[in-house]
Amino acid sequence: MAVLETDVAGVRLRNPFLLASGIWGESGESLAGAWRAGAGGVITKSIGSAPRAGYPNPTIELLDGGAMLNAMGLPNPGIDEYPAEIEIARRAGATVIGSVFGGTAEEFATLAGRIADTGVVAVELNLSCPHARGFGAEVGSTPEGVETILRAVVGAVRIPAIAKITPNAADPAALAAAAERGGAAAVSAINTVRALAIEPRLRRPVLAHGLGGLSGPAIKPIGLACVWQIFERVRIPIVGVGGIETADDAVDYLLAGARAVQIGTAVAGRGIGLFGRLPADLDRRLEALGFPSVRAAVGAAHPPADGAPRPAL
Amino acid sequence: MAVLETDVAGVRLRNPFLLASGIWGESGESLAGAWRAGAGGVITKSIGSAPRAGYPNPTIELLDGGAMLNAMGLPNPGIDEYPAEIEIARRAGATVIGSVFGGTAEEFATLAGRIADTGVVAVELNLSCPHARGFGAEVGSTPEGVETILRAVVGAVRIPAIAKITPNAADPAALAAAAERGGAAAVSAINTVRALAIEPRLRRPVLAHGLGGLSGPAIKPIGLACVWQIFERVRIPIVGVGGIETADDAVDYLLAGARAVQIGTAVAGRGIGLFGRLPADLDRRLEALGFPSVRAAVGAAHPPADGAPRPAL
Amino acid sequence: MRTVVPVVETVVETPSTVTLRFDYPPEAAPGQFVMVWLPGDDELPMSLSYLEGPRKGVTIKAMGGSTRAVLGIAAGAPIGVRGPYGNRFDLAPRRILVVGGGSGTAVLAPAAEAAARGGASVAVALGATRASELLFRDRLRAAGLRVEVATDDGSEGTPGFVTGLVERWLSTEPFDAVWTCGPEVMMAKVAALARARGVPTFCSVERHMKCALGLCDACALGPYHVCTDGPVFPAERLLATPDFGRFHRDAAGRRRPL
Amino acid sequence: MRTVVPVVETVVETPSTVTLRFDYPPEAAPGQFVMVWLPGDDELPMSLSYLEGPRKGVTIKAMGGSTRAVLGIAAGAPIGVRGPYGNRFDLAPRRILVVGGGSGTAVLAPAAEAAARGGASVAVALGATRASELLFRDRLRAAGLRVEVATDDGSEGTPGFVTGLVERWLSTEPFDAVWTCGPEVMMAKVAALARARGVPTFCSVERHMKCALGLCDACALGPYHVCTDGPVFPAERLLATPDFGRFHRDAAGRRRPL
Ligand SMILES: Cc1cc2nc3c(=O)[nH]c(=O)nc-3n(C[C@H](O)[C@H](O)[C@H](O)COP(=O)(O)OP(=O)(O)OC[C@H]3O[C@@H](n4cnc5c(N)ncnc54)[C@H](O)[C@@H]3O)c2cc1C
Ligand SMILES: Cc1cc2nc3c(=O)[nH]c(=O)nc-3n(C[C@H](O)[C@H](O)[C@H](O)COP(=O)(O)OP(=O)(O)OC[C@H]3O[C@@H](n4cnc5c(N)ncnc54)[C@H](O)[C@@H]3O)c2cc1C
Ligand SMILES: Cc1cc2nc3c(=O)[nH]c(=O)nc-3n(C[C@H](O)[C@H](O)[C@H](O)COP(=O)(O)O)c2cc1C
Ligand SMILES: Cc1cc2nc3c(=O)[nH]c(=O)nc-3n(C[C@H](O)[C@H](O)[C@H](O)COP(=O)(O)O)c2cc1C
Ligand code: FES
Ligand code: FES
Repeated sequence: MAVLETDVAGVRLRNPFLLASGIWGESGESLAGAWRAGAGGVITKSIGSAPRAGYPNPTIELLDGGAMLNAMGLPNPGIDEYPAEIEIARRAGATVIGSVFGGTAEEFATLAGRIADTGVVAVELNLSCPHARGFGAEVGSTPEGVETILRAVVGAVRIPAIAKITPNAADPAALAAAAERGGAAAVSAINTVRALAIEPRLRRPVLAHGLGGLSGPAIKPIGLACVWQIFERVRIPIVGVGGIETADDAVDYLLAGARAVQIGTAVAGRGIGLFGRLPADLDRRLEALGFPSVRAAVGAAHPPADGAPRPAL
Repeated sequence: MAVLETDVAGVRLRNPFLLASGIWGESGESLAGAWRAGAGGVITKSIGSAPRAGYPNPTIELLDGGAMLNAMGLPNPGIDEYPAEIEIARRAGATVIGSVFGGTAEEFATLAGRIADTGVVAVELNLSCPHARGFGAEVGSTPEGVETILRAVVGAVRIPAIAKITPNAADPAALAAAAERGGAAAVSAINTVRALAIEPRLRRPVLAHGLGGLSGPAIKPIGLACVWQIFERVRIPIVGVGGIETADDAVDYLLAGARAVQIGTAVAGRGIGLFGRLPADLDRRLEALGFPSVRAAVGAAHPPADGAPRPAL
Repeated sequence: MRTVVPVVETVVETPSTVTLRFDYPPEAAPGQFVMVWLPGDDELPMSLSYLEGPRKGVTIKAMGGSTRAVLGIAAGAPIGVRGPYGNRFDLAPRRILVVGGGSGTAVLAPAAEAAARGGASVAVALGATRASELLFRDRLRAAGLRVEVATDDGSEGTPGFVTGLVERWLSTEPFDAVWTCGPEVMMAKVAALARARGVPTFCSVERHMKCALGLCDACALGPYHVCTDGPVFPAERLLATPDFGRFHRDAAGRRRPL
Repeated sequence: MRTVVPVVETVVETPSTVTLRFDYPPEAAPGQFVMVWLPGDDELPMSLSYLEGPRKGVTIKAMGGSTRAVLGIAAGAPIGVRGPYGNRFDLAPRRILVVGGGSGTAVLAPAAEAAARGGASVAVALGATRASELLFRDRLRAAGLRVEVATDDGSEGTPGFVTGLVERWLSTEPFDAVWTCGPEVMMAKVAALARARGVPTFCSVERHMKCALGLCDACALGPYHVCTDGPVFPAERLLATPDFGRFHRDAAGRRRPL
């Protein structure tokens, strides 16, 4: 039996599979459901200062090959009402990480403080939503912006801050390094990749917002590259996310440098029961590959520091 | 019969399907073969100042869903020997666009001049290869870099310059705008998307170089987003590239704003005969959608400038 | 993964309700819904009111902006369709009481017809504010079903809520199941009446929907997602949630009184 | 899309040639090749020298750095395999002359065996620098084929090039086809001899390979891509190119004399 327990930003996780932000994340009952299904932890929908309805439908499009395109537009109940949902999830015993998004460093700090008050174990900062005007990647695409936001948040809360990095950047690892300088306890990568689908018969984009974010299997190689580059650049733990559907996918992320992973889109195709199956699958895979634990696999695909030959097969 | 003839950067193309750089592009016979198969034009492998063997194998990996990962490392015969290959393609009657890559604006200008001397109709500047140290996206990821290179090239050659834009940037459209300011006659988008594949049993990346570039169907929505954003930002023509396998894919790019398209990875799965089939397929699709010509479809998915309702179905 | 099709026919069912017919071949079962994209406007969940064969139909009641716009749609207009999604009515019961309120009858009509075709004895209680708003009364009668109606203003059938009709029917005849769709307060009332007689009730419920794929959480109802776990639920499950008949979630995900 | 498997057995065939056996179930035909990844080193095209059933084999001659490293590979070492790629020898001819030079016999051996199993009469002319470098002589004899050898140094069989052997055979016996793999100058010579007798020749040729998918152009040979159009070509097609027997392309794509 491989040890599946891991930790990120000082938070112990019973297994490395976290529910990604934006999936089953608006209601406390759903967060609790993902936890009961077996998730190692659950991340809330990204919460803002005020309630937001998000963009009009269509907000989501399934593409070929299991890829998904979405521009939800950060719908959320707002920080005033949302703590009641977190409370439901926490009462179910869930390890809850609160996700927030803001337009300025101050707004991030305020939101982080408010969500910290609910008893979440960590706060994830959405610096990376590719389709919300004035938020997400718009404020998280420069190292300076990221560092400033992290400093403000870290100064405001005592729980660890996790910076969620965008892949839509020339050098995502530089953004992670900036987050580390700003005091982030961990980074997660990646958010969705900027993308578009067209409906030629209607001569318009499919999504009401036009541009959206790509998720699902198609982006796994992109997420892996980001995690790989970030691992070579920072010392804080990395949470891998993007296209993970199976334990094999998770292993790839661990080997690239992630200490835990998040599952988003796969919940649509495989159901929430996926969280119940993944830990056992991962156990088997790690054993077969000769890793005694999740932690032993982290970063194992990088060249050994001492130049030693790689154990294999 | 829809009019398939189009033009990019003042170059007339018998149909909008160009052979993308790096595919069938090292030998003149292959370029000629793509032309004979029916391509509207052929783009050479990116040529540098000196011969390069590229990275060791594995340089390519097929992923699920028809996606491909490569890090060839810009192998090429070098600008001294390559003109003989172009000559073979030109003698076969092909419309040849020469692609070059350099590490500095001066090198780009010199290479562009040398390749212009071979009689190519235009030069495409590879500002976007995601995995070559010191080249490609490393010099093409900032607007300043792109503008400087374009100015140098445009000052050095009389044939039109096409800037090939990277998707690995916070704002690819800003790079296109910089190219336009620098005097580019057109832009092409996109090059491959930075990505990675891991072989867990060997505890290492699959490609010898580690990081590579993703191509094929998986990146089509990413390419469409870039073309869409670039169309809203520049007035010069756009050549769409990324994941195009069918006439339907090409139509999406046209509607997003491209005047011509390039085909790369699809040649592996569907054979060079694809270039013979695509024009007829496109003709049928354009007719069915009510477009009299390729040109009429360009940008048609963008909101009409006059606020007129969109014709549909 | 969505199909754009022209509306081939529009049928004005009531002053506020219109049916759009279109060709969409995927097989669908009674109870299921599709996401209907009105280009440039919105994409909305709509039950299939016609689901046999390729010519499907949805029957839309003008509520807010988007559904009101539907009243103006002409044949030939393109719409986007994806689905069908969701679960179905179990057609096994032999004696079924169908209780429709307002546009809820849209989902019940094809289910009632299918059950009757399968040999079940089906009684339909229809409710509406007034006679002109009674949906599918003639369609269901033409299918050979027993149909009784109630109108709030007494302009046809029993005056008052449809629940009166249901109470009477339940007390005079044996049923194996009640199927209902309409305002949740009505459905809760119907379920309570049926439970008192030991008859299981199945409700088709509505929640705000975005993805219809069980992902975005917009349609959360207690521990369920209406888009994938529903829309048809046994009433006991719904009554065990704190929300049924009391709260829904708005587009922002806020819990709001119904 | 590549499989990592352990080498289950290594067989030293000649002082400079070693066979690696491994389990790789995909079906393969005589003439086809796989891309063999030696982790941390290189990935190289290698003909399948054993292709019946799941236990495949490749037989590698030490040329440069990577193939030399193969001599040191022990059972249990992991290799990556993808393929099989390329076309195959047409097994229809009834009287076949097989002409192998050096490691070229690797691809010819399973083809010759398959043809013989199919009832063809197969004669094999093997050439090598010296007796110890003769590849698969015993294997082919054990399969019941007629095998004659030529060595440059005369240490076994006819002294001199294998082409002498071929000339003699062609002038004394009727053949429907010649199959050959080895140095291109040798193959060109063999093809010329066979043409003089009206016998069609099929050559398995090598070019630098990277993708093996018909994409990167590394293996361009005239209008052909060896990875997808070949590696087996009718000799006339090859002789019609300016390159066969004269030029190849190096890893940079430069045309260089062979
Ligand atoms: C499974 C299901 C099946 C349905 N079947 C039918 C049907 O057959 N016929 C019919 O007339 N209606 C049906 N509805 C209800 C219908 O989707 C809403 O009435 C419609 O979306 C209102 O649109 P609007 O823009 O006019 O409303 P608005 O003016 O925006 O609001 C009016 C009401 O509609 C709700 N609404 C708005 N958008 C949505 C949405 N995306 N999803 C769900 N509710 C929304 C609002 O919450 C509000 O309660 C169904 C709903 C669901 C969930
Ligand atoms: C279809 C095909 C089947 C082959 N089958 C066999 C076989 O069964 N047994 C065998 O011993 N050899 C075979 N070869 C040749 C073998 O691939 C090369 O000899 C080997 O790659 C040399 O590797 P190296 O690193 O030792 O050589 P290097 O020291 O790099 O160079 C030695 C020679 O090998 C060539 N070479 C190097 N890399 C490649 C490459 N990626 N693709 C092709 N040639 C290369 C060089 O051009 C040079 O001519 C085959 C080649 C092809 C194309
Ligand atoms: C419908 C949807 C909504 C999302 N909402 C959020 C969000 O609110 N905040 C956030 O940080 N990421 C959000 N994401 C991004 C995911 O958390 C995740 O980073 C991304 O989808 C890649 O992972 P996946 O391929 O497993 O889905 C959303 C993704 C989807 C598909
Ligand atoms: C094997 C391979 C080699 C490539 N080499 C080059 C190159 O030399 N120069 C360049 O500008 N783009 C190169 N590209 C990128 C393609 O031209 C194209 O931009 C990209 O593959 C996306 O298109 P596709 O999905 O149709 O392949 C290469 C792509 C592949 C797959
Ligand atoms: S509509 Fe998204 S979960 Fe149901
Ligand atoms: S090896 Fe790439 S085209 Fe043949």
